[in-house]
Amino acid sequence: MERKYISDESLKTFINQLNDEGRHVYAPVAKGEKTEFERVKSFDKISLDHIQTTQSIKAVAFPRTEKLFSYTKNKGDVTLEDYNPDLIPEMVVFGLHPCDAAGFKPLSNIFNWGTPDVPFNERRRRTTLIAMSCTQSDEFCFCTSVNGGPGNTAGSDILLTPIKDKNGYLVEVVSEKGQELVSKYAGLFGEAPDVDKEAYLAKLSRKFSLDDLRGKISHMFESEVWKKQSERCLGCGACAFVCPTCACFDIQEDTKGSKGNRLRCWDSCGFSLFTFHTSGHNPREVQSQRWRQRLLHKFSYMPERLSVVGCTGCGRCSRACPVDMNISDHLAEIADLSVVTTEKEK
Amino acid sequence: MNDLKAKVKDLFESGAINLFIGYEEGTRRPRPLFVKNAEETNKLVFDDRCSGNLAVYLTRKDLIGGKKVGIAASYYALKSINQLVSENQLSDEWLRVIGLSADGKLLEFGSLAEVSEYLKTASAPPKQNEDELVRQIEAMTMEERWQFWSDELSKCFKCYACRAACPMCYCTKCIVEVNRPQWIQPWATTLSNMEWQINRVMHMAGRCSDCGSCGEACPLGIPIHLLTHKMSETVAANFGQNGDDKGNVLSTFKPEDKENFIL
Amino acid sequence: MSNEFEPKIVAFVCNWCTYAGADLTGTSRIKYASNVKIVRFPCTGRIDFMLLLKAFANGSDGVIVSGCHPNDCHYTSGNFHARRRWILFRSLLDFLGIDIRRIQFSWVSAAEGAKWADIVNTTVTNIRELGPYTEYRRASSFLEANEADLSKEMEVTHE
Amino acid sequence: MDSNIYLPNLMIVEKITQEAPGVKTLRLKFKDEEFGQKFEFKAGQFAEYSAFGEGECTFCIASSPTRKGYVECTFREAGRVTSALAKLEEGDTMGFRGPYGNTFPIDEWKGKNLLFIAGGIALPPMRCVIWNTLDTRENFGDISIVYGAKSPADLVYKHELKEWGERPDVKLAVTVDPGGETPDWKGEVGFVPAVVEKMNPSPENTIAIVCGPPIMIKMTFPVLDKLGFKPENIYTTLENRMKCGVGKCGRCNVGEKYVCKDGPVFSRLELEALPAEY
Repeated sequence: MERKYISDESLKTFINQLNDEGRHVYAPVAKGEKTEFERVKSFDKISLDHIQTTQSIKAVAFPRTEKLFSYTKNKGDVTLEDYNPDLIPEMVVFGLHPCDAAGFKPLSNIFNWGTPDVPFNERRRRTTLIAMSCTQSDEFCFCTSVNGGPGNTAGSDILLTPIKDKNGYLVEVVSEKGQELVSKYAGLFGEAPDVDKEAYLAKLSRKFSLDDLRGKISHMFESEVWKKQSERCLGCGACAFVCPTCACFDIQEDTKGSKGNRLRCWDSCGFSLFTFHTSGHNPREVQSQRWRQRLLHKFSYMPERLSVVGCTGCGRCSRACPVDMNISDHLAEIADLSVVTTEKEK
Repeated sequence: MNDLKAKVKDLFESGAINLFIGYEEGTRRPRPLFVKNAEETNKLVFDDRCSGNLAVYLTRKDLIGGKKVGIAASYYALKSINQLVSENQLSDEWLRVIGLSADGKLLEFGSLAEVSEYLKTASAPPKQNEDELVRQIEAMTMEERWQFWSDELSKCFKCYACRAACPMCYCTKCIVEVNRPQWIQPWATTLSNMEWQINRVMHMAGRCSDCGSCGEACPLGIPIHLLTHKMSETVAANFGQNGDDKGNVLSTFKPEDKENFIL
Repeated sequence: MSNEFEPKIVAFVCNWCTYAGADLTGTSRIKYASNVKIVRFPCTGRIDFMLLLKAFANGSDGVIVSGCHPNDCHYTSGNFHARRRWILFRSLLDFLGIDIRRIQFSWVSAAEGAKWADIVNTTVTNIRELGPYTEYRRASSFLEANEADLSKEMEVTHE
Repeated sequence: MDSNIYLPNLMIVEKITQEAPGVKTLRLKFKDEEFGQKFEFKAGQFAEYSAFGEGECTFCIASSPTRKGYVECTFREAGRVTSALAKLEEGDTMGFRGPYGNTFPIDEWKGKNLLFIAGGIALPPMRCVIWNTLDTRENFGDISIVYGAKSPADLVYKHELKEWGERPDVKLAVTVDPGGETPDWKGEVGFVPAVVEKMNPSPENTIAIVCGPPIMIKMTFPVLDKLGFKPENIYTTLENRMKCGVGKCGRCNVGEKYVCKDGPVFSRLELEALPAEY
């Protein structure tokens, strides 16, 4: 991996030029008490000192509402218009943290399980990730417990680590996509400083052992812990919608007269009607079953079936939850269980 | 605080309840807690940091079905409880309510009727912030208001935390989930978000306790509680502070109701 | 006159009074603006507020809601209930910045053929002055445009 | 670019059969005839059917893969999409994506006896296998079918039941629920599990295929146990709510198994290993 340096001033030029080239640049922008990703046209609007945006940036590849194809009806006949990837702009996401960059792998594994998902892949292909290492964290962060870290390069195309005493950033060029950009603007980058990257990163102790957690959670379907943990859960979709790896979706019809679009929109396993059959039967009838699905999906089914953990430790779900369902606390509780008790055994 | 713990402990020990819904210390502020026995009561806290509206759990059959329930209720939770009683959702047979007065004293209610009596004289905690924001929005031109709410509601991703946090939203199938006809588009766009909020607020009209939990629950910080706050004001201005005793504002009427817009 | 804006107006009316009144307008050969499409309901109490919003989303520039005078409801109290609903609904829409000048409420009895013509003509004139209601429609057709709109929707706030 | 998995194939409704009150069979032909000729599927697989303007719906393919050139689906009018599909007329266009999911291991059943047990609207997924095996009759031993519905009117594929009943190489028992029989009803009266027990089929070299409402399946399994059927010789299909059909939308999983990818066909042995989440 190539290491370089970019100064504060050159970074500004770099991002502004990427915008001027016609790329859509998405970056964190502070709005009141919250920071959110939005399209920026000038570097000055970008927030560099927030801990975490409320929402992840998964929407660049998996928008909250997206057209899958269109149709026109003419009496009994129908003509279709396929998804058109040419409308997708070249996109750069700047200033996302390593936990967000890491989130694209689980997303990609879901969307490419068996069959490739064109809308996701075409968007992802046009997206370059210029991530920023974390120099601070809060009590909700737990990336180090799920194989991540404040300076983790996985998923990024370029990772910047702020080196305050050198008025710039350590640049790690992670992928070919990143290399292309760096080569194109070679003049803005200098020799990598001789620094210990770790020393500049946020310090996060592990909250639980992923191995312990995984060793237990896969055998806990019948455990009473789900009921206990989910009591206060209200059953909204906030956790799923802010999550960088949650990919559950609904397919819906947007129709007006004889024309229409088939849409895909975000959905959440926390909603009571998510699995509701037309017959009235519901395999996940109560909230504890839905909470179990959420955790098992991320920490048992996904590792088992897609070889990737469905969580990057960004802590967004815990911050967004109206009733403080703190996921790392709940996971730590499971990892620490000495005996897995089941309702059957009771 | 110790008053509450002792009181709830008594209720458990006397067999009056076998579940108590209260608050415990959470990550940054208190969060809901389900207490199952006398020992667990020492986790309880109850003070002005306790936000949200615990009455939301009283219609969750999977949590409280068949149990004798006690609940710690803020002023607004008391109002919600009172409304739920009038909608035949709660009963003295299984519910014991402990309130918190404005000056931080525990209120013990012997029955749900006492809650209703108490609310007749208790005054609502002031909502200066909300009042001020509502006045600001009212002072805008129509175009500015449209712009303001379009911008705010364009953010909404339809997680329905507003609905989930509301004690009055207890339908098993919400209007947004009805698809024949599909009144409200189920995906998130500015207009469908707005139509969702219009429906939510209309369905709350006269039932809403004005607790503001909807706005507080919104992960994106959209001030949707201003819509319900404004609606509560409109209801009070047109139909009286406590509505009619006859029932919900919209399920009753008075021949002398006044309006000035029907030709 | 030919290029003057002709508003599209939907009238939601009750079967027993206003619909009969509108019928009387016709049989009395009173001429009135032809911009109105009438949708008949059993009672004003049945007129869901979502119908008004759907009308705006689907191209209507104005809406008329009309039923029996107070105390004349075929079902005794449907119009009283409706009146309460409209008082609150109107206030909420106004607070959201939705143009309530485009919604005309009226009581028109079966005998008031002339009043119906009057209501329609007044409403058409008012809406003609206000122009087409594009704001609401535009918000309703976000996907009909293109990727630019989509990415705009994806952003958390608009520039 | 890969092809868009969400884009349906256009199908022409060629024939509509009213099977029972609220239940219809649509025979569909690919609008792209060349594609239709090449189209292949196997018994047990399902598809997503589109009513444009209303949405998509999941059913098993009800026709046999041995009958080329068309697919059939049978459904009950229940929700928004099925109601729209029921309104289609012959010659109308609808959408079809598939086939998805796994299949009944028919190749492994060569030389074995087959016992089909179905109830109500669950005969369609099984009809696919029944015709598949009847069309390759020489590969199998005895074929028995037990089918039940609430009343004679609710039986689907009435003409085919007659045809099967008349075949010397098929043993057929059709039953209606007690109280559902009409004066002219000549078949069995009783619930499906009881009729199976009465029939007393030998488990020897026999595969049982069970499709029906959950309660029927629940009551039939113990009967099969009693008769000596081993769990690995009993097959059924699971149904769960689905949107994508290809393992992405996140709804249909039962534990870590996805009904759309690992199913819909499960042996009872596999079913026993799954958590009770279906």
